[in-house]
Amino acid sequence: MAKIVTIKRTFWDQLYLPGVVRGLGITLRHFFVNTFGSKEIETLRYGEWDRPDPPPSSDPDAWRGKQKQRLRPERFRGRHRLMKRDDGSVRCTACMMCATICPANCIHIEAGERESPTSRSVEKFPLRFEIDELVCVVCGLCVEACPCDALRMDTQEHLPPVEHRRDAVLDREQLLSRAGVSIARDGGDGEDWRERYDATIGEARQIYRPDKQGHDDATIGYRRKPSS
Amino acid sequence: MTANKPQTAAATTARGTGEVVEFQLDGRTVRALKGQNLVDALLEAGEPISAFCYHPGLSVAAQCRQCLVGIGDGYRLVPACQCTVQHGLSVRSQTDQVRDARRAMLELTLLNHPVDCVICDKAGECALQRHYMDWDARPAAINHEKVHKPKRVDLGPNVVLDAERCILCSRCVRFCTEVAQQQQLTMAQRGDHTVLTTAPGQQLDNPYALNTVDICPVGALTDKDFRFRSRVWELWSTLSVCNGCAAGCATEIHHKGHEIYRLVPPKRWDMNLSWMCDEGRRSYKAVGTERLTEAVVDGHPATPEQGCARAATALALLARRDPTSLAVVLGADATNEDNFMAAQLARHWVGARVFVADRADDGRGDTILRRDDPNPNRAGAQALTADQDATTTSREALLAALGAGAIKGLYVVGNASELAAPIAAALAATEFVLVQATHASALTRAAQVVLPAAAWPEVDGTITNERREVGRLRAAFEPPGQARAHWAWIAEIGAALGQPRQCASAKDVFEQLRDQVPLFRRASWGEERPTVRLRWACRRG
Amino acid sequence: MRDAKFARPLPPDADAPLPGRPALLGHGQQRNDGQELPTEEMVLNMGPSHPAMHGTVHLRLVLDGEKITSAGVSVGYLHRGFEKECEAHTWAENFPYTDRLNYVSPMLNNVGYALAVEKLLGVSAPARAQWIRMIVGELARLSDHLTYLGAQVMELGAFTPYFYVIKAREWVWDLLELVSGARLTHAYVRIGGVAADLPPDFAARTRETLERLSAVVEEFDRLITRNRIFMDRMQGVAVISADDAISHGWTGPCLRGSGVEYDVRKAHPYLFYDRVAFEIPIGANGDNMDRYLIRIEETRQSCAIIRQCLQQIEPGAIQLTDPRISLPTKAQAYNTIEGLINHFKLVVDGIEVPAGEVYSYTEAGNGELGFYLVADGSGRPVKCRCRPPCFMQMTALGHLLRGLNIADIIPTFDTLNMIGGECDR
Amino acid sequence: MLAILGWSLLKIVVMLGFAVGLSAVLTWMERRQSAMMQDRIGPVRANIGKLRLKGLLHPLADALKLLFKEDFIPPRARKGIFVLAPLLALIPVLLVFAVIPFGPPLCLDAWRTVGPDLAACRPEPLQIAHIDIGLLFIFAVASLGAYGAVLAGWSSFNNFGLLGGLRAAAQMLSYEITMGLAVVGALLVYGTLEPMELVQAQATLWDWGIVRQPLGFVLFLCAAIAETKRAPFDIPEGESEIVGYFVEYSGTRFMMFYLAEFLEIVFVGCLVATIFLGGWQAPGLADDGLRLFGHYLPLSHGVVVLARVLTFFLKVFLLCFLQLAIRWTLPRMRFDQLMRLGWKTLLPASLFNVVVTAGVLLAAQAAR
Repeated sequence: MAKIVTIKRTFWDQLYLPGVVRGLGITLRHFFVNTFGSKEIETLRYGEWDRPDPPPSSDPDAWRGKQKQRLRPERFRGRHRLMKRDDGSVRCTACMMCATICPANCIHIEAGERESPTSRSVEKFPLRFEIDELVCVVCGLCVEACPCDALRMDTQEHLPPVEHRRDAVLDREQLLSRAGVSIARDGGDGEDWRERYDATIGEARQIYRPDKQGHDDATIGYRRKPSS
Repeated sequence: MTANKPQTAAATTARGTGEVVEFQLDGRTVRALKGQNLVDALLEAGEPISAFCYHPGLSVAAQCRQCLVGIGDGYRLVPACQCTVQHGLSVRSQTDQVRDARRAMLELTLLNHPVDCVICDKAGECALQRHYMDWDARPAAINHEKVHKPKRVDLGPNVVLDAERCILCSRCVRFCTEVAQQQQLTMAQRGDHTVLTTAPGQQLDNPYALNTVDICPVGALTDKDFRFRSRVWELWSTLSVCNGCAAGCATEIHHKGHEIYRLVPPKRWDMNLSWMCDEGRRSYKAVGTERLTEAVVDGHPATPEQGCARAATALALLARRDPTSLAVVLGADATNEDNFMAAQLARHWVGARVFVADRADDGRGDTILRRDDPNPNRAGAQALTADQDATTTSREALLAALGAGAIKGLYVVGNASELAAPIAAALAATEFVLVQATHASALTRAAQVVLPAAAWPEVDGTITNERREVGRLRAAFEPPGQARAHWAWIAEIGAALGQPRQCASAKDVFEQLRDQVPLFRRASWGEERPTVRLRWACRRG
Repeated sequence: MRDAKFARPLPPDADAPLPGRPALLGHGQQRNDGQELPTEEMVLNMGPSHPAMHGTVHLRLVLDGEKITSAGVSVGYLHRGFEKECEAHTWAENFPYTDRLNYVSPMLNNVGYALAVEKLLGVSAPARAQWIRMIVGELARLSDHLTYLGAQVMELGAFTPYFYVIKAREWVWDLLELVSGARLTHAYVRIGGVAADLPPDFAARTRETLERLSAVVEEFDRLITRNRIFMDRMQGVAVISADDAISHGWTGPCLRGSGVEYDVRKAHPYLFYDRVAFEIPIGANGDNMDRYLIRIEETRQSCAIIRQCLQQIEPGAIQLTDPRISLPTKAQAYNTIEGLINHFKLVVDGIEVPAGEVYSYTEAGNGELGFYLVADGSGRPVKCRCRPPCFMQMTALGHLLRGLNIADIIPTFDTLNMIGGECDR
Repeated sequence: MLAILGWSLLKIVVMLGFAVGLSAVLTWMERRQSAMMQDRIGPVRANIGKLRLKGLLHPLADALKLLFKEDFIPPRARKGIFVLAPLLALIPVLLVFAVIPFGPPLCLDAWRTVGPDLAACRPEPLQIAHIDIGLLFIFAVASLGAYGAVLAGWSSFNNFGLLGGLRAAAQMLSYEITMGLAVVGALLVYGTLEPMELVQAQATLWDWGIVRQPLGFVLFLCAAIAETKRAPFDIPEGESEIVGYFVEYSGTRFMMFYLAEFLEIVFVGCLVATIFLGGWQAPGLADDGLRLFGHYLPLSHGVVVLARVLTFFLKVFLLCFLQLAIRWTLPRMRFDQLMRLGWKTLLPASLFNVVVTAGVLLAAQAAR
């Protein structure tokens, strides 16, 4: 069903003035409303406001309010951070998944071996872990690719402007400075992980691939012939 | 060609007898060698089939049951690795029953496998990973506490065991027994508590121990040297030839940037099966460190042009005075192209005498792969001096001539490793010494001109092994600094001597060599095998 | 006059004088027919860095006073090797690259690419994922058209309406940020679904935003459309006939401006476009004004489509669960070896797409966005060719501009809506 | 003599101070007003310590910046003309303020008196120069401004600049005529070319030019905006197509063009206020006090004069506001459309206005 949108000029259009007056009416209305009345200005003063605490997600005014601070949504991809284990050590095992999937090649990891692992399956850890936030394209694939919940982008922060490019290369300590303890336990420990997950998933602020996503076996459609 | 091939019973089974027979595979007719192992025959026929415990170079254990196929008309499932090809055999591979059985076997294998991919060096080339994607690809169905076994067990000087990851395929046990001929590994305990361990009072310490890491289908056995240094999919692979000894084993250089991470044997059944000795695997270490990277003239750093000009002037001067007082020393560690160019220079451009610098046999050879002769290209260098009496080109002859003061100018191609010190000691009468080497030695310190040379992973070229087979070296990456291949330096000096340039690449040199030296007439340059990223090397594992 | 002449098939050598029009002078040629003072044509290079040249594009104009006697268009200044880049990455890793094709509506590129790969795989995403893709896709179309509208009037000198629609576009981006976590480069769609479900209060916010947004568009329409200055600038300028438009490969709003009723969403429905009611706006004249009006109307249609989608969407899976296509859930990857292996293989090796080739096309902001993919069974494309809609439209720009005024470059260029990231790839 | 010099200096200071001061404020207004129209904040960053004044310091910052910027002259430019052009743009527009009356005649001796006899005390007209042909002077001098744009565009050795200069020449020549003819109607009505007398003739609201000459007012405003090269007639600049005749200018020289543009806005405001909006006349404000709806509030002469000066300034300010609002609302015309509008619409309309006005005046004379 097509709808022809072409318009024809009327005599009033030809007079210039009605259009001009109508336009002036609209722009001047905005002027007076913004100058003297309730403001419709939504400009955010970048750099002049601090990051507030994340709002309760159900409060729409907090999300896009008329206040000076812009509140970022929960899924906002901000600067990276590394997570910690219960014992305070870095969660990352230098598996290089993030570095592998990174389209910008901004992650550099050097693996090391722990002499005496404090818990099971953490004999490998990152000696160096650097992310160049200026090279980063903030696509979030690294978070999605991390199989240990070690890397996250949920800091709700932009990287602040830096004086030198080298300041934007975050090393392991800087990434760990905002670390939290993940509720995810890797290593296949215990039979009850499914139940524990259901109980605690509310707190897990996993942005991608929320663990409660629906399973629908009927959608398994494609079977590739295995090859050697 | 078959002189040094490891002879095991399994090796012959893998290849069959040579008589071609036909058998039925899921209704179609497939041709294979009679007596060939069915797994190999199926793989050659393009049939996807997977196995953990079967290895063409080892005896059959039929432990993993992953290669189940239906034999005959009924539904009897047998491991393909236990069957050999016979005429009229009927095999079913793509029925639901077979697939379900394989999937069930895989599930069983995965049952106690730890969630370790993140720290496992094998991830990315792991057979378990690949077969899971091929055959199972379903989420875990079972909740249970996995059996815990020792992790990070030191098995010997080179190998670390993670017993949890082990799927008990026994490839390593069989390898030690059958190939390395050392009974160092064994299985202990029973049921799902079975662990791989060293035999009482033993260590996994034999010259071929690292092959167990290669053939381990999972990451249970890891190489201490490679451990945690890199993920395999980040590496690039270049096919080349091991320069450790005169055996000339085919090898893959795994590298990233300008650094080599490991040498592994490719699956070349006609060369060294898929084995390599530990010593050969470690031979890359000498390449990377403390290289010569810039030309040195009279003890001062110089540009390549200055080095070549100085060399050409001195060589021309000496050649005018008395060509026989000039000696060119071919390297038993340089490529055929390098030596050919050096011989060219000696014979046609300046008229010098030719010697071959090689290392003495070390007596460490065995019946498996390792040779007594530690020179990768002695046969090639000698082939270039075949028109002379071998005693006139030997290192004894060289040292004698030096000692007699008959040599005023010396041109050494290659490191001349163990000859460096004696030559340097006998240099009293020489006026001019030119050395092309990768590493500093007593000889380079005594030389007037030192030109930095590219090491073997950095050059294209050929070398000739003990059996006079010409193997192909491929450059994995650029040489450091000013270093370049020997032949390129020689060509440069030749140009400075006024000789026309005839070679732009190693292949050009090789073609001249093939045309001019009878022994190389049937050699071939080999196919182009570009450096590939292991991530894209298509389904390793 | 000129328009009527252009509305015929282009001669094979388009630079030759058209019949009925005096031969155009080459640069440096002098005209002196005894009646006028001798004049000389002037060559003017517009761009690649010029305020009105979106992204970077270069026009080489030969001018006879204010008239353009010939215009040469050079594109490619923003070439980044998108297609080659895709061949070096796995199928799933390419979404951030598609984000940067048409960077005003990245979601539509995301959706188009995902649909192409799914076509090659022979699968389709779960219903909810398809609804979500429609919603975010139409939001992206809104963002695209609002940007166009703003740029169109701004470059004609009317700054104020620009800020109104740009503000509305920010609201759209707020919504998309809510869904994907990023305002512009979303990388949100996945092969076999989408990366995350809609947030809980998304529907309410979207409805509220659409209401405000519609008000802004209507105000914009009142403010500028019937202004005679604007109409003078747009009507009857750069007319292209339907035949010419088709022979240039035009699609999308620009083609519809010439009266051709072709919209991929109607002609070859994908996702659930056959389950929503909307109209295809078409023009009658094929001039700049029609192309502009169509975009205004399409924003209204998009709003309607989104409202219908929000009504019809139902809870369900947002991603296929086939482990060969989708990453396992994080819990599976943390706790089971099967999940972890699956995760590793998909990240390192990629989705192994069966060998074959496919051309898949969707309606993007500027027209038909096509992806021609070739797979060899490995985890990355052998070929990933993108058919960028505005590239085809740019091919006609030189012809459209011949005989127009310098000032007509701006509205004409704007209605073609060239986006450097997409055109140059 | 000294008194005359003193008076002149004082008037120059007041008038030019107002004009230049207002144009400086206008640069701020242009941004803040447009920001308010566009739902933005606008520039508010310039500050001295904590003093920000909502961005009012920006003109100062701009001036400082422009003064210290590199003074760049393109290598192949005609240097002499290139340097001269900004002066040619700026000086005429400063000159025309000489004849604008910004207040009624002031009798300083009688400033306390209510309704003094002005003829007796030799009042000083609040106008820098009292010229009988004041309006002609204005048109004559103002049209010189075109040379600034033309020469700037031509001497820059830049194609864009050249196009801008050509457009400026054509546009300013074309609209000069309409502008002149649009005033003719008013001149016929008031019968004088002297601005002060023109204003004095508009004593009541009924006498204002906008009432007597509504068409003339619209035509004049239109043509005057075109003369000042402001949107929708900013074709010589056309920043999205050819950037403008001053494309090669920077630093102080650019500031001159910039200042000239805003002075022209003030000038147009002054002219329109003088000719059509009763100049310093305020409705109900008579010489002796405020008379509104039958009420009478006696005011002394000084107060009345001050109020009238302020009235004039207020009118000018509002007209400037209107010009800015128009600039931020309308799109730009195309060159040929501009010409068509000028020659085919505005010129006939202004001729028509003259003829009708003359006819009505003749009829009125005949009837009297």
